Amino acid sequence: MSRDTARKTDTSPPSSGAGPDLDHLRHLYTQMLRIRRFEEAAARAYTQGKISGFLHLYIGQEAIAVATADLMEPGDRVVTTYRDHGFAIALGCDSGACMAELFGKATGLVGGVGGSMHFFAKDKGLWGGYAIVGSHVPVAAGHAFASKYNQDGRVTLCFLGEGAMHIGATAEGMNLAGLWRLPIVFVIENNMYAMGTPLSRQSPVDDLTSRAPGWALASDRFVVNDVLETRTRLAEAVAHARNENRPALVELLTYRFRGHSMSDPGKYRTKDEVDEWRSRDPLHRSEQQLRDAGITEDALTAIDDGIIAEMDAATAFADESPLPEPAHRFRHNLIEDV
Amino acid sequence: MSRDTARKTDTSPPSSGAGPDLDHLRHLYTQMLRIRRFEEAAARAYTQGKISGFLHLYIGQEAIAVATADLMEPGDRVVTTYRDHGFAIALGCDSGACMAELFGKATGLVGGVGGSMHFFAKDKGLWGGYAIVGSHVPVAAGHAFASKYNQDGRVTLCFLGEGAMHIGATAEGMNLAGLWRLPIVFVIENNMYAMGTPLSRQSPVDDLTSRAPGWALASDRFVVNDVLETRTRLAEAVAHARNENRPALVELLTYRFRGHSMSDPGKYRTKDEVDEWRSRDPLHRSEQQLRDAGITEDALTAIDDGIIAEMDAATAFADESPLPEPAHRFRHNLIEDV
Amino acid sequence: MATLQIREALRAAIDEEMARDERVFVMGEEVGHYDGAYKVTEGLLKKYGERRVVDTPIAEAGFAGIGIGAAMCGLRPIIEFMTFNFSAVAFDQILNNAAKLHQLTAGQFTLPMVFRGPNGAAHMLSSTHSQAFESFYCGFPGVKVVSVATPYDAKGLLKTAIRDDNPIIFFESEIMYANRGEVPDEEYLIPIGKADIKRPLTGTGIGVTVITWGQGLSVALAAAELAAPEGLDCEVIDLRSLRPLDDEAVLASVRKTNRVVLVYHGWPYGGTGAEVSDRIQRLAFDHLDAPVLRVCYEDVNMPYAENLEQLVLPSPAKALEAFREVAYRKV
Amino acid sequence: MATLQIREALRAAIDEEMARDERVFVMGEEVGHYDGAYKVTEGLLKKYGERRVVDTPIAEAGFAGIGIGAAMCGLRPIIEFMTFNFSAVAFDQILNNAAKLHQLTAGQFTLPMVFRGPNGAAHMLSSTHSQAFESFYCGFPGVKVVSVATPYDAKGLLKTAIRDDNPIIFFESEIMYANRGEVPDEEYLIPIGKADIKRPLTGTGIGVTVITWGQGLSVALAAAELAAPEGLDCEVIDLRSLRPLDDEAVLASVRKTNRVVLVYHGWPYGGTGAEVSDRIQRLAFDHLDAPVLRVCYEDVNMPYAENLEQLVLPSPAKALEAFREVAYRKV
Ligand SMILES: Cc1ncc(C[n+]2csc(CCOP(=O)(O)OP(=O)(O)O)c2C)c(N)n1
Ligand SMILES: Cc1ncc(C[n+]2csc(CCOP(=O)(O)OP(=O)(O)O)c2C)c(N)n1
Ligand SMILES: [Mg+2]
Ligand SMILES: [Mg+2]
Repeated sequence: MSRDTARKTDTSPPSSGAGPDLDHLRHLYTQMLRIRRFEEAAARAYTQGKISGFLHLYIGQEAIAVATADLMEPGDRVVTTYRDHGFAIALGCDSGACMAELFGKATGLVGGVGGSMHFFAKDKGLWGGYAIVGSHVPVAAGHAFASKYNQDGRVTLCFLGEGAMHIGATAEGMNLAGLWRLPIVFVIENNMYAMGTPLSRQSPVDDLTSRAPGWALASDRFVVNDVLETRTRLAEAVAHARNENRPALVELLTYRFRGHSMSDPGKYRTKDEVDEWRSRDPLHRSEQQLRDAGITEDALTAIDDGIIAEMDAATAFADESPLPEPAHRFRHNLIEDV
Repeated sequence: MSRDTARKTDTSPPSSGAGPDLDHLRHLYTQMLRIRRFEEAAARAYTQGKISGFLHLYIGQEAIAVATADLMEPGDRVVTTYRDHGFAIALGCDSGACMAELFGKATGLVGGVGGSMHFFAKDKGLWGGYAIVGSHVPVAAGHAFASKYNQDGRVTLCFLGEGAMHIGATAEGMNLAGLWRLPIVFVIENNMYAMGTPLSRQSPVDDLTSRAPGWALASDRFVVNDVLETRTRLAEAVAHARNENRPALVELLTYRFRGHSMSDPGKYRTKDEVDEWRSRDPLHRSEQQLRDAGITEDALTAIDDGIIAEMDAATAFADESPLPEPAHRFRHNLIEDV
Repeated sequence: MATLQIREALRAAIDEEMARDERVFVMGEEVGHYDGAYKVTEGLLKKYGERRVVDTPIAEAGFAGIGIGAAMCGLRPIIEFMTFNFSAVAFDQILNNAAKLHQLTAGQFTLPMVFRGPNGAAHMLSSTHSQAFESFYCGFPGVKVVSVATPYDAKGLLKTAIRDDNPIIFFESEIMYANRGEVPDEEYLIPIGKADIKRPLTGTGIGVTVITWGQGLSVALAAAELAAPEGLDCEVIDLRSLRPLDDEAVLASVRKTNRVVLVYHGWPYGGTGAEVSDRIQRLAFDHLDAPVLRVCYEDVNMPYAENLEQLVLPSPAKALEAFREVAYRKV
Repeated sequence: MATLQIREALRAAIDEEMARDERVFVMGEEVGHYDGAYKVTEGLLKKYGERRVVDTPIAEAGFAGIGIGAAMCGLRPIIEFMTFNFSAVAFDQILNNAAKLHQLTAGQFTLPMVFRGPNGAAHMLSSTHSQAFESFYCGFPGVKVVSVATPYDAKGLLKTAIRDDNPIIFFESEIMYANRGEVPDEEYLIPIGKADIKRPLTGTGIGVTVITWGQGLSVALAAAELAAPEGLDCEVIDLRSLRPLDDEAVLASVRKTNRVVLVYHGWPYGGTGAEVSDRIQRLAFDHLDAPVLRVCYEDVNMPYAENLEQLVLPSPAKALEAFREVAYRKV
């Protein structure tokens, strides 16, 4: 499988010349499209019965993962929820290994033991994929605690759904981060719904950053329309966390185009609402920006063709990969004493 | 035992004439002093080995319980922590039954099964005495939920230490109360320390009402110097909760003059700090107000003598009371099926 | 008699009890507008409105606690955990409030409430979503614990649970919600504390007492089918009530068969399985011809991969192996 | 050899390991400026500073989670629960993160950490503060569980626990912190997974295997003293490691005595006690002359009143009664 998984390691903001800008935008667009196509391939495989359990797609929210991967410095960490494929792809995980994980295969990101909700790739900066809502927030604060302990200059980015803002672990983790000024940025991916529950039935406030002052967190809040803007504003929060020990709470207004998981018909949203958000799809906006900057239709098609080929290959790889060894169910439950 | 346990049931604010004001103030003072003397008697009994386990005294914070009991309407509820004796006395629980509970006697408020941390007197409006920090906050919200469900017009007052503001259950309970506009007032008794930990090591913010907006709670915050002022301002919050379904978070700045519990030498506070707060003792302020209003020293002495006699009687009652029946350890673990 | 799915039988129980008693309400994530994550509460919001079918944010400790407080006020909450895995964040509320407050208040308050939802592994949900919680909750004095495996039991026991004045932990299963079975049209209640023989002894062959509950039942019954041709005559007892346990039903069978195998979903260390085994060795010591054996999860965190999950779960083949072993027919 | 209190032995273990390994730190409520609620960590803040002795707000899920995250980064946290009762609010963190992440990440992350603190009833702390948590935590695949009853074991096992790369649940007891015993001056480690015979058989009389741990030890030893004049010869085995269990040590004793009584602090339903009993009936079926008996808490929430509490707790007299029963000396 040959594919573009190269992660941009230049973390300086994009320069203003048209050339580099275009390259940068093309990279971000490509990464977003890779996530989109990965998710679509996963959805197909799920429908074909090749994937089971829960499958939560990231379609519509790709700009967030891509912006994040783009701004991270080496050693920075992403900690997120069960809706984790997008971060894996954006962070440069092999799409074949990701797909194989969904298929429960030995070649999967974690050997088929975790499935969709538990992607981990330590060396890529993906510190997981957690499935108990809110439970990863203190853990991520712990990563930031270690950074402070070790004075290693790393920042932890902890993503959570708006639905996770009302559970205890989240409040505890955020208070501790504020108290100890940990180098962490909490990013709410507010896609307006927790399963079928709209924010209005989760919380008495619309603006979740209204909770930031109570924990002495810096805050920011904006709609994710544009991947570059998202990158810039997240990068600011990350810089404060890194350089000034100023933890932050950033609320991103976004939307998932599909149901909560594959089993959710999504009847709780109107077609109009979904269409409205789809019409603002950040992926399409980037595409348009590329067009505006002069990229040809052929070039766009070539990008997509390459990605589709990559995802086909990923699916084939997953399909052909072996099941985990039976004995591996006993692996890693404990580290054997030496 | 003859004693003044009569609870003021007139819940209208004190009238402006000097007569009623004086009566009211005398009543509040008497109640505060009863708590003080009860706690002192309990401390003595603890030292004598007649009480065991944890004993958390309320000395210094009495004005809060007394103001609360004074403003409550019939059917309103108090839900509080393990620092619960003051509320019991203020709400009109028999001081003998309270002391007997501390002694682990059959005649105790809950038959000797709960001890100091678990005073309950449903009919007096004391809905408990909870010992896991923060754990009572959702429970209290549940009481308020039931009031809303039943449209019974009752308000629940939930008291918590400032130390309980950083634990998950508290955040969840407060968010749900704000979301569902439950008739509840959360009152933080911010006595500056959670055991030996000052607020500055618990939270990055000084003003805990900075958390109220994030849960859409109304808020108020003041130093408890004066029992009448405390009554007035708490009553306002309660009225909003009752009449406008506006839950509130009220932070009261107060101080416990003793250690966290009997086993705490309190070395983490300076003598100056303790003295400073003792000099502002709301109990003494009320005493002075009574003097200013013309009450005689004899009258003051008579009040105290009466109370001391009451507490002596309470202690004797507790001492002489029988232990619980051995078989009662099996009681109430389950309700037997009918 | 109607043929209902377990989810429908549960729904009927809730519906009837809500109709019967204004104090009964349902609370949990997605129970209302979404009609229930697993559709147990489908249609109830429409019928009873938002006052009595209450959607919550993701805040299990919060709404478990609200249920406890409401129960103290005389309401009769049914608290749905989307799955019992999520009750882990409400553990303190159940342990320290629900299970204790009746005793701690010397009976001043009662807690007539049900915590219910699916329990145990479903299919490829990986380790955090595949756990059986009876091992924990059965340990608490102050609660009753029920686990249902048929539509008939589901309806009859849930109705009883809702009417019981104690806090009840009520276990269901995602993978069994669609199972069908006959349910009487007229009202009936099943007492908590009574086991049920789901397959009686035929009297031919070597008798084996097979004790099971919840998702274990279908495994046990399938294993009993496999065992019959080998001359192993299984009496399959569905405990249904895990706390209190129906010692008498268990012992009566053991006295007949002198051999016991437990088949259930859950980890092996401790818990309900070990408790039953311990009681049998203690109360029927002289009746045992072989050690009590247990067929349950392997002692590992549940892996996602289908082949690994299947190996970790109890299976008819593993149960048969255990039947042979207690009958000293081991090959 | 120095004579130390258990709290001092624990402190020495922490101190030595902190001195030895910069990655080790202590976190919990009142561990620093207050010098520890029960003074286990006394003096450590002064010696190591706020970076490595970290006072927390009351937020057990929060700081347990922080410990987990820090461990994933290669630090070696010692998380103190003021008492294990308060770990109930961190149950999910231990169950779903600490016990699972090594497996769930296919070994990418290890969790070298210790959760420690006092466990079980102390004296008149009433029901929410008198609970034994091994019944719950021993059920988790993915952790090791240790319970110590002497200064020697406390130091040697805590040092091993801190060096172990797995998450360890480490149980102590308020009422035993002041117990004294000899502790070698030179460094030593005690392996996790090995039981210890705290009183050997004398070889005269009817042998009884007495299995215990934690606070149960003093009860068991006192009961053994009472039993000796009656010709009941007790071998008292302190399990020390509750997960993994030292089956071999237990079975070796049972094969000699053919009689077993467990004496421990904790509720009777399920848990460690039932697990040990089940293993014995299964692995030593032919060696048992009497059912395995258990002397533990009565199956109720702990009452505050001293007389009731004493009745609920295991006592030497109750243990003696059980010894007589397994020896068929019951009066
Ligand atoms: C403690 C807990 N409760 C319930 C669930 C079930 N659950 C999984 S995802 C989810 C909705 C989460 O919504 P949100 O946080 O907004 O994230 P999104 O799925 O929208 O990305 C729920 C209720 C869970 N995993 N954990
Ligand atoms: C969850 C939990 N953790 C720890 C404790 C131990 N503890 C009891 S009281 C207390 C301090 C509480 O301080 P605060 O809330 O300020 O109330 P105060 O005692 O000052 O009235 C602590 C740590 C507990 N009871 N529950
Ligand atoms: Mg969402
Ligand atoms: Mg305080």
